[in-house]
Order: sequence, then C-alpha cells, then structure tokens
Amino acid sequence: MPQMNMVQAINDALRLEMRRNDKVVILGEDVGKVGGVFRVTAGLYDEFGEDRVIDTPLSEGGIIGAAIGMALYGLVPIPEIQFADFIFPAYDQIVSELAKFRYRSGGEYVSKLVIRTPMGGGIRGGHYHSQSPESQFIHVAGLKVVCPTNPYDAKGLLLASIRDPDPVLFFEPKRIYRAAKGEVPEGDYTVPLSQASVVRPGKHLTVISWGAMIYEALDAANQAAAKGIEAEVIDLRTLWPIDIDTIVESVKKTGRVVVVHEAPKSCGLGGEIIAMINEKCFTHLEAPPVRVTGFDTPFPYTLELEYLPLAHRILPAIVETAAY
Amino acid sequence: MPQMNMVQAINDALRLEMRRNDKVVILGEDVGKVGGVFRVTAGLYDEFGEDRVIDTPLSEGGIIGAAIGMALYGLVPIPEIQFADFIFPAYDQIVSELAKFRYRSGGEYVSKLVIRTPMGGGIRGGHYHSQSPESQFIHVAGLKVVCPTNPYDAKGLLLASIRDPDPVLFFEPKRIYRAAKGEVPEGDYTVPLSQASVVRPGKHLTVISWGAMIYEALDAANQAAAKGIEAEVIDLRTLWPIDIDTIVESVKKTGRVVVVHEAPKSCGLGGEIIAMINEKCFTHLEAPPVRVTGFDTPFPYTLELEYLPLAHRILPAIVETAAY
Amino acid sequence: MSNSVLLGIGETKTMSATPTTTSHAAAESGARKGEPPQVSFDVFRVLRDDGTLDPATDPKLADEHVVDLYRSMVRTRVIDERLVVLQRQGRIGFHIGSLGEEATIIGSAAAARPQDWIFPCYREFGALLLRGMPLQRYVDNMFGNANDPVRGRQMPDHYTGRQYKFGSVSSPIGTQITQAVGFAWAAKMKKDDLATLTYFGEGATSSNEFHCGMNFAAVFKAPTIFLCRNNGWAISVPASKQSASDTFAEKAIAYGMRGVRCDGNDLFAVYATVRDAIARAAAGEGPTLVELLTYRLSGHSTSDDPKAYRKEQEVEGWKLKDPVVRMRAYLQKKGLWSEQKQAQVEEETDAALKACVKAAEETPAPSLESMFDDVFAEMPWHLREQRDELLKGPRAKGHH
Amino acid sequence: MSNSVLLGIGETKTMSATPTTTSHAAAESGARKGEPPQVSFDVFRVLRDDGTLDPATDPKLADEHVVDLYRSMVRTRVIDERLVVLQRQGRIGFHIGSLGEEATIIGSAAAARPQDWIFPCYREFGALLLRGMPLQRYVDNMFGNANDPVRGRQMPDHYTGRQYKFGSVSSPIGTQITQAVGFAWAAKMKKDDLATLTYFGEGATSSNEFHCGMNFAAVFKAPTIFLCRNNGWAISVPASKQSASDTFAEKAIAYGMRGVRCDGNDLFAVYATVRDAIARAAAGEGPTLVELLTYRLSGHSTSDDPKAYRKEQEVEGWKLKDPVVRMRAYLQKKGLWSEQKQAQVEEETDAALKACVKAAEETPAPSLESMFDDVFAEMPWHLREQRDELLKGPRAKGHH
Ligand SMILES: Cc1ncc(C[n+]2csc(CCOP(=O)(O)OP(=O)(O)O)c2C)c(N)n1
Ligand SMILES: Cc1ncc(C[n+]2csc(CCOP(=O)(O)OP(=O)(O)O)c2C)c(N)n1
Ligand SMILES: [Mg+2]
Ligand SMILES: [Mg+2]
Repeated sequence: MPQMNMVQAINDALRLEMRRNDKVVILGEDVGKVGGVFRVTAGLYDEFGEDRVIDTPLSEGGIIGAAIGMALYGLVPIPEIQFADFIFPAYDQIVSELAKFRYRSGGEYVSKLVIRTPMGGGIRGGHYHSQSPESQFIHVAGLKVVCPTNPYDAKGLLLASIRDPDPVLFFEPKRIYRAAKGEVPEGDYTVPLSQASVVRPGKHLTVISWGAMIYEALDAANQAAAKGIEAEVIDLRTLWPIDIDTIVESVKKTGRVVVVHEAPKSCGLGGEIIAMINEKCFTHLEAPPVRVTGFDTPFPYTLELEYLPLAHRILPAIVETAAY
Repeated sequence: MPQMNMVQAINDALRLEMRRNDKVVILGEDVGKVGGVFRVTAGLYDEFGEDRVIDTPLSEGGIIGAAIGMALYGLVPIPEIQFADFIFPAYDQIVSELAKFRYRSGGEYVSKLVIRTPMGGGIRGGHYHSQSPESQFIHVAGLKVVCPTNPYDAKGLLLASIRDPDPVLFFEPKRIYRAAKGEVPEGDYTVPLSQASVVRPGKHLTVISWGAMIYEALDAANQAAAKGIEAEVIDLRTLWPIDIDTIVESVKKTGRVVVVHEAPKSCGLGGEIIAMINEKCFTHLEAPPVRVTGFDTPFPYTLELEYLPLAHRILPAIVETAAY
Repeated sequence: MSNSVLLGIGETKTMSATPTTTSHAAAESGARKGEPPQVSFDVFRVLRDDGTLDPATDPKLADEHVVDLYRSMVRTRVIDERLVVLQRQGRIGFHIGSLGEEATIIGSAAAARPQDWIFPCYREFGALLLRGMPLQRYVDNMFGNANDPVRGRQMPDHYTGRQYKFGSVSSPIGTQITQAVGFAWAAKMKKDDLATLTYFGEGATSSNEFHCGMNFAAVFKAPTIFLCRNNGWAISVPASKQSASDTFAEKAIAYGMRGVRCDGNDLFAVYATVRDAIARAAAGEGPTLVELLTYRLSGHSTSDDPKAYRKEQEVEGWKLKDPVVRMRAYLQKKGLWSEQKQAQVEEETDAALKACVKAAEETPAPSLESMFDDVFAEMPWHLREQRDELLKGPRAKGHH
Repeated sequence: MSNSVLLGIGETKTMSATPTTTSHAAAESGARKGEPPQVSFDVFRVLRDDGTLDPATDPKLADEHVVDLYRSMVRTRVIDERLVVLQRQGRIGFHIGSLGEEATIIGSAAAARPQDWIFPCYREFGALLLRGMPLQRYVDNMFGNANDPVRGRQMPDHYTGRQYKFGSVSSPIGTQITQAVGFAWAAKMKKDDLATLTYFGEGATSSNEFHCGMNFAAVFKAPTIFLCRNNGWAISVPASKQSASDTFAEKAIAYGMRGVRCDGNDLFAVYATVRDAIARAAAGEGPTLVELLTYRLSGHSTSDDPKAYRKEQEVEGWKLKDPVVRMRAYLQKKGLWSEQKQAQVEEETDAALKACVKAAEETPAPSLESMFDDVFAEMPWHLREQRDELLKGPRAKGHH
C-alpha cells in the first residue's frame, strides 16, 4: 500500500471519485491551474479540465450559492473554501439554504454537496487562518460535519461524504496536512460516516477529540500511561451526527471524561458532548467532565502554541480527572 | 409609572439615549419613516431626522459594515436587523470584524455598537422569521449578548448595552413584544449587564431560561408548585458573558437543573450551561441536568407550538427531574 | 434611482458599454473575450397607450395564446384579492401577492420554454399555476396542511414545484439568484439546452447574492435571465433610495452583462424581452439582466400598511398603468374579450378557489412525526429520540 | 476583463453614463438626484514614456516633494526585498508586500490630506510609514513581539496605526471597504471635513463587501475614495477571470458613482487622480472608484510561487513599466537624482531596517497574560479563569 500524507490522500479520493462519477465538479479560489494553496487539488485541472476543476472569482458567497444551484441540478459539487475562516461570506447560503433545502421543500429538492475547507491552527496563521468553526454549523439542523485525522480516514471519509445523500462540511486539519502520514489503499473504499474510532483503548478515562488534536491527546495519553493511567482516546471522525454509542459505551466503562478541541470553549462542541453525556450516562460519571480547548479569545499569532490544547495541557487534565 | 409593552419600552430607551447622546444613530431596513416592521423605532425619524434614523438599502452586510465604520469614527450606531434570521448576510462582519476589533488592533480600535434584532418563534413565521441564533454569536469571542424578557428590563438593559464599552447583540423576543406589559420608570435607569435575575425563588430545582420562554418556565413552575415542587426560575437576561454566580448558587441549593431555550438543542447555549455546571458544581448535582429546547430541525410553521419548549413540555421535565 | 417621469413617457436614449480596452495582462495579448455588453436605457414597449401593439416590437403571439395569458393574469389577481380577505378573516396567516405586477410574472413565465427552470422570489404563484401546479396544492400551501407540498413547514407562499421546474421559495432575499446561476451553469456544462429565470425585486439588487450571482453568471456565461421586478418599493424603502444609479438595468455594465429595461406592465413587452433573452442565452451569448418597470399596487404583504409611507396619489398614478386593465382594453378593442368573459373567468376562479379552500380547511395539519422527516435523508439517532420524546409527551394547547 | 494591450498604449475612448431617465415613482416627479455618474475608460496618465510629464495633467508637485515621495517608494521596495529574505531565513513567518505597486500606494497616500483616514488592505505598509509610523513598530509587527502594536496577536503585515489615521489590517478580503464607507459617512453627518481612502485588489471587487460598500457610499454620498489596485492577479486567478466587465472602473456605473482609470505605475497620475477625487468628495460630490492599473511583480505573498500559474514573459513586460524605475528615470532626467543618492537611500534603509530587526529579535514575545486582554474592555470571569489556569499550568514546547 502506498504511503501518503493527508493532502495526497484527499487528492487521491477526489481523483478517484471524479473518474468514477462525471457529476463531480470542484470549484473555488485557486483550485484549478495552481491546484489550491495547499495543493490539495493538484493535477486535477490537468486531468479533468477547466469545466470540472473551476477557478472562481473571489467570492465565497458565489462559490457556495452557485454550488447549491449545481447540486439542485444534479451535479455533486465539491466547493473548496480556501480557509475555514473565510467561510462566513457564504454562511447565509449554508445555514439558510443548503441546510434547509430538503426540509423546506418537503423533500422535493436536495442540495447535495461537500464543502472542503482547511481548519485549525498550527501553521502560524493568526486570527484568520486558524479557526475551527464546527459548532457554528452543527447547531444548524441539516448539515453533516466530518473531520479526518489520518490519510486512511481522510480518503475513506471523503469518499463516503461525497456519496452520502446529505450536504457535508469536510474540515481538513491543516496542521497535519503533511505531518500525518500512513498507508492508504489504492482504489475505492469508504469509511462510514457517524462512526467514531477508538484510537487507543483504556479503562480509566475517556478522551474525546478530533482533528489535529487527536495526536496531542494520544501523546498525553501515552505520557499518562507512564503514570499508570490508561486513557481511552476516541477520534470522533464525524462530528455530526455524532456517534453517541461509542462515547456512551466508553464513559460507562471509565466514568471519567476529558474533551479536547481547538475551537473556543464556550458553545463549542465540547460543551454539547458533556451535556449529552449527562443525559445518557450521568450515573456512571465518577468525576466532572473536563474540557481542554482553545480559549475564548480570537486565535493569537505569536502565542499559538499556548492557545492550542496541546499535550502539555491535556496531560494535567487527564491526571487530575483520573485522580478525582 | 407608565405601563408599557416591550416595543414601547425599547422605543423609550432609544429615544431617551438619542436625546442624551447625539452620537447615537439608528440604521436599518424600514426603521425610518415607517418606524420598523414591528414599530420599535416609531416616531424617532420624526424627532431626530433622517441623518440619525436611517432607512438603508436592503443589505445587512452594508448595514453592519457601515455601522462598524461609524463606530470606529466614534458614533454609537444601533443597527436594526429586521429579523434575527436575516443577520447571516452580515455574519462575516460580525464575527470576523466587530468581535475582534479591540483585540486585533491591540486595543487601538473599538467598534462599539448595539445590534438590535427580533428573535424567536411564536408569530407563525416559519423557518425564517422564528430563529434564535444566540449560540452562533456566543461561541465567537468578543461579543456580548443580551435578551430581555419584560419591559422594565428591556429599557434598562438596552440603555446599559448602549453605554457598555463592548459590542452587544440585543435580541428582542418578538413573541412577547406586545404581550409582555409592565411598569416602566420614566427617564433614565439601567439594568446591569451580566446579572441574571431570579424571577421565582424555589428550593427543589433550578430552571434556567431567557426570552419568551421565561413565561413558559414560570407557568410550568407554577403548575409544579401545585404538585409540591418549588422550582427556582432564573432569567439570564444577559446571555454572554453569563452570570455564572447566580446559576451556581442556585444549583448548589437545588442540585437539579432544567435549561429551557427555543434554539435547537445541539450546540445551543443550554449545552454550554450544563457543561459549566458540571465544571463548577458537579458534586452538588442530584439529578442529570435536562434540556427542554427547540428540536434539531428547521423551525416549522404549522407545528410551531409543538416545536417550541412551552410549559406543557417543561412541566414533565421539572416533575421528572425533581423526582429523580 | 431618480424619480422623474411617468413610466411610458417616451424615453429614447440608449447606451451601450463599448469602451476600448486597456488591460494589463500585457504578455497575454488577444482580442476581447466576447461582445461588449449592451445596456439599453430605452424602456422596451409593445402595447401602446392607444391600446394597439407597436408593429416594430410586437412578438406576434397568436390571439388564443394572448387570451389565455390574460386569463392567467385575471386568475392571479382574483386569487390575490381573495387570499387577502382570507387573511383578514384569520383563516390563513399571511399572503404576499403580485397585485399590479401580473404582467411581469405571467409574461416572463409564458416566454420560458418548457425546459427552462424558474427560481422564484415570493410573488410568483401565478407562474407556478401557469406551469401546471394544481390550485389545490397552492391553497394547501397557504394553509400549511398535510397536503401542502412543503408539509406545513414554511409560511404561506413558500411553495415549491419541482415537477413544474419551479424552485423552492425561501424568505432570505436574493438567495435564489446565485442558485439559479449555478443551476444554469451546470446545465451548460452538461450541454443541456435550458435556461433559468430568476425573479427578485429591485431591493434585492442591494443583496450580496445579486452581486455574486451576476458576476458568476457573466464570468461563466451561465444561461440565466435575471428578472428584476422594479415595483418601486422594498417594503417602505423607495427604489430611489435603494441605489444611486439611474436605472437598475445599468447594473449589468458592472458585470459585463447585457442589460435591458422593459415596461413591466406590458405583457407583450415582457414576453418579447424574456423570449429574446432566453434565445440569446441558449445561443451561448450569456445572461441578461432585465429590469421590469412595474408597481406594487398593494401593501408589501398582508402584514404591511403602505399608507404609512407612500402617497395615495402615487398609487393612483400607477393604477392608470394597471397591466390587467391595459390588456383587457387591448383585447376588447380587438374583439377578443367581453364583459361576459371577464365575469366568467372571475367567477370560475372564485368558485375553484372556494372549493380548494374548503378542502384545505378540512385537511388536517401535518403529522407530528413529519416534523422530524427530511432534515436528513435518513433520520439520525438524536432526531429519533427527539421525535419519540415529543410523541409520548403532552400536546400543546392550540395544537393543530 | 479582456487582456488586450499593454498598459500605456494610447487609450482614448471615454464613456459617461448619462442616460435619460425613466422612473416609476410616478407621482413624485422631480429632477435627477444629482449629477450623472461619470466613468472614464481613458487611462489617466501624467508621466510619459519619454520620462517627461504631460503638462495637461501634471499635478505640479514641488520637486522636493517628488524626491521625497520617490525616496518613500525606494524605501518601501528595499524593505519589501529584505523582508522576503528574512522570511526565507525563517526569521519572520510571512510577508505580503507591494513590489511593483509602490506608486499606487505612495501616490495615493501622499495625496490624502492630513485629516483623511486610510482603510488598508494588506499591501500598504508604505502608506503607514509615510504617515509617520516608526519603522521599528512596523518591524515589531513583523515579529509579533511585545512591542508590536497589535501585541503579537495577528500575522505579520496585519498592522494598525490609529494615531496615523490608519486602520487595522485584517485578512478577510474586502471587510475594510464597508467600514471605510461608514467612517466617512459618520464624519459627513458630523460635518467634519474628512475623506476615507480604502485600498483593495481587483479580486476584492467580487466580494460582498465591495458591493455593499459601493452601494452605501453612493446612496449616502459618503466621502470615500475606493482605490482598486488592479495588479492583474488574485493569487493565481487572473483579472480576466475575476469579472467579465472590460474594466474595473466601470463597475462604478452600477452604483451611480464616479469611476476613473489611472496608470497605477505613474506616481503623478495616482497623486492627481486621488487628490481630485478627495477634493470632489470634500465638496459633497460623493465618492469615486479609482482603478489603478498596476502589476504584482512578486508572488502573492511569501507563501506563493507565481511560476506555477503565470509566464515569466508577462512579468518581464511589466518590469518595463516598473514604477520605481520610471520615477527614477524622470528624476535623473531632471537632474534631481543620482546614482549616489540612490545608493544612499538604499543603504540607509537597509541599515535602519537591520537595526530594527535586531531590536525586534531581542524583544520578548508578548506576555501570556496579554493573550486574554482586549477581548472585552473589562475581563469577564470566564477569561480570568482561563488565564489563571493557563498561567499555573506548564508551558508549551517552543513557547516564545
Ligand atoms: C436578507 C433579508 N433581509 C430582509 C428581509 C425582509 N424583507 C422581506 S421582503 C423585503 C423587501 C424586498 O423588496 P424588493 O426586493 O424590492 O422585492 P418586492 O417585495 O418589492 O417584490 C424585505 C426587506 C428578508 N426577507 N431577507
Ligand atoms: C474572504 C476571503 N477569501 C479568501 C481569502 C484568501 N485570499 C487572500 S488574498 C487573496 C487574493 C486577493 O486578490 P486581490 O483582491 O486582487 O488583491 P491582491 O492580493 O492582488 O492585492 C485571496 C483569495 C481571504 N483572505 N479572504
Ligand atoms: Mg420592490
Ligand atoms: Mg490583485
């Protein structure tokens, strides 16, 4: 099996699906000739031509609005938003239109598309090239939200997202675009949506995370293991609809929870997960669930490594929660 | 003291502050000559003229973008968004610019303004005239979020919001625009931000809510009282920064929590409140905290009374939580 | 927009944006990408004040066809008036109609070919009925009952009609515009011969969506016809305060798009203009922005009282240009219409509507369960839970 | 936009949007609201190819002033080149500069009156330095250290300079445009005599913000000068794919605004155009859209390699129009400049920059606590808690 990084695996998935299905088109800023600012769409313009890999004007609203129209027609557009931070000019189309099309038309119309966008910190991008806006989409009924953490999942989840009947936001953790490497099967396979993955089994405590922070959670869990604490680490993979069963099963076993995410704490997905755990398995909780997250400030430049919930901040949370 | 409804009280606050401070200007769609589609700005155009009560083109992005510029200049704009559902074309300016101005300029620039907008269901407005998007703003660091529930608070909170140094989103629960009536002092007074109000004391259980649902919570609490359950009802008034002390104090006393809000459940403020309660007073919890909220669907038209978390849905939650 | 003269007082000057070009991608020489955009500030007219057609512009429709379209206009108007009454009686919650704008809607929808798709704003129920939607389904939508095509989920007049190649109405202003562009562009990619028509008011030209949609359509030559119903008002804001440009048609220049102005109260003019624009689009000549000069004779919707912001005098002026009255005068002059026919179509419409209303009122509300369908293709666990919880709990007071 | 001829090859045709008007608020008669917008497709030039000034358009600047502005252009360029090296060395994280666009920035900022405010895009550090910001503070911003005016919170080149009447850079394209309009509009309300200048690239004309800002400025006659640096590229997307219009200036027509085109590599032309636009705005004649024809000689930023999408040949063509080279030729011809002076200003700038870099590198990172300041005027409980938790915990590896 070939070794790939995340960028290559996503590129591979796009190429595969574009060959398989001529309804798939890519559009966005700089996605064509130059293959995207992170080179995720590299080579696709050459293979599929400018009608299927489309450089657009600088307008996220236009990209998503037009993509919704294309999808109503029956194409499967995969618009790219250059950075998740720049998705907001298209927010109205996403939350008012894309999310509600099937519902508001009584099932007559479906706007099936996959919005790909790099998210998260770790590339010294400051306020506007680092954000993780997942909860701003999860709160809106009708959207699926996916976030892969390794090349295998990236390819399989993207293929599953493209073939899923609902609109999907596919957030790509850019901090690990090149750093996360692994074996990726050639050819077709999917990783099912809404199934979390237990990336490290453990019995003392459950760490729930996604995206680039999974590696930090694992790092912290390994350090905790040296202290005799066996943390189970859950990679959500699909953020919404969330795999509640895997979470509940783990928490019932461990009774202790740490949720880790890059986004600011308040009204992030972490709070939602804790509320759900309260609803589902309150009596199993042996310690207060804890969050290790980005702070409730804009994303800083110089101090980004202090802002991010890296292993050095996760470890104390694990230790304290285990000892509670 | 004069009796007023919410619309009159807000109008009174606007008039008072515009007389007091010639930097205050109002802008929005239909706010001028006709006084707003809910008549909240009625009479202000006549008193203050078209330079201070400004009918704008149909562009929420223009309204908020220009208002931010006005505020940078030193005015105190009070833009109106006709319905909270239509705030999204301006979402980028609010979350990328307004929220971050002070921070990103190292304190050099402040964009102080108050966005007023009617929110919530209850007027048979369907998908797009009923939503409660507060959590989509609370998640973004740098914004204050206020939501009054009665005419006295509406006036006092609006005056406080206008004089507060930070940008404020002022959500007006339109279901009770005219239904909520009460005595409102003439002249100047403020209700401080970030102070919740215990609108019904009780010892068995804490109900936390805001906006139009406060009346439903009170209704349910009164019905519960007939069954011997004394619920304490907290009206948050300011949603962010939240008054954690009042919440924690109550939960420490009661050990039981029901949060009620109109917005969809997932990633709503309710989940955040439960997570905070877990962090602050986990050991005091005697029952799993419960949410009674809008469902995770778009806001429906015909079935809106079933969608809303009205008293008939709150009461069972109170009874079950109290009996847990 | 300046407010100077009554619509129809002869306007003659035209303008086409044909500047020479200075560019800067210096090394890439080459000719202009296409024809220069043409924008006409003439108001295109066919139906003259004397009730005859201008032979120079007459689209030459068969008499029967014209009579049929007139019937549609009358039906649209009768339905409009009756729905306002139903709203006043509290039997429906809301109505937003097309009083005075019937020619813009019927004329344009009639000009569309069967394969063309319509992306509506919210005043276009006349077009939906013209496309074949049964009146009953429209009325069910007004009542939000179990037979409503949108299952009672949206406000009245938020209809949908996929099988009639008619989009899904939503409230946010302008969002249909970019969607119409994407749809047409996709069809073009697939070499399918279809165009999209998208309707919006002049107020919507201020929206983000207008800008994005116009730009993408022009850059990618999407076969979309942008139908700007300039009805003078965006709720209480006059067209003159919406934009400082002299016309809405000239906004096309900014995008290198063709733009035209047309008497929107002249069914023949609307028909000819839209038919021509579609033909150009189909021939690969790209999109057109059509400014349809018309007037909203009623309030913005049943929630609005226009007396608060505009003068009766202005309304009276426009009543003289009422598109239904003008058509009727034309048909009567040609001997194609009579008092009797008029009474007949009005009565028939009224009767049909009454029957539909009765049926709609007798139809139950959508089921509680249906509230949780169609959020996703398959219902996820959290919605199943929420549904089951609702079903086992008590009903709201006033539950349908 | 079409790509036909080299900038500077005589362009003569002009166009002004002066149609007669048809309106429809019939009862409200009355004249046009103002003058018709004038849009010129001429490329306004002063500095001719032979290195002399066109006497017809010469803004008649004092020689010393011109020499000063040239020095600013050179300084800007030297700083740009040196910062790219620092980035390659890994000493700064990022740089986005103005190589080839110096005349657009220095010429326009120089034309602003002291009371006018600048709302920058991200290539305008030259304007900030011209306005008096000490070089050290700019360099501190490049390093994001404790002395950085934005306290290390934003990426390099996201500067701010309130005391220099210079706005706060943010990354999202176009957001400064509407803000500049609101600011100018507020000043006008308060009868303060000031204008705002806002910079953006031709790519930004596709943004929502351009549309909203242009429309509001024109409707409310806000004294804002819209400076569109048309540098040919939006990262890898050529201007020809950004819009189907022939020029960016003509986008003004859509808004009833004045629009002009100007050789952006001609400092005199930029100066005269902007001075004139400000004078008009100050006289209550409203805003102007200025298209400045220029070229981005470097990559989009240090993160970009333009070889992947454009031909060296195109770049070479534009190097012949290098604004710094053109100015220098002019000054040397007039005897106002020499090799020696050139060497001197380059060396001085280099030395000054080196010293600033040294100081910046020796300055510590912003304090941990500072990360929690300025979110709100007063720190709320949740931020105090988060701060205290961070302070008492361990530091990150690689912590500054
Ligand atoms: C984004 C958004 N903002 C505001 C509104 C409220 N609103 C509904 S219709 C309308 C006026 C529309 O005017 P115009 O575009 O001219 O269309 P018309 O109603 O005249 O046909 C407004 C402001 C809305 N529906 N969507
Ligand atoms: C809303 C938004 N979308 C995308 C980007 C990424 N981006 C940064 S600069 C740029 C191109 C800008 O081109 P132009 O406006 O011509 O300005 P120039 O860089 O050429 O000066 C893009 C796409 C962004 N910063 N903001
Ligand atoms: Mg209108
Ligand atoms: Mg550019």
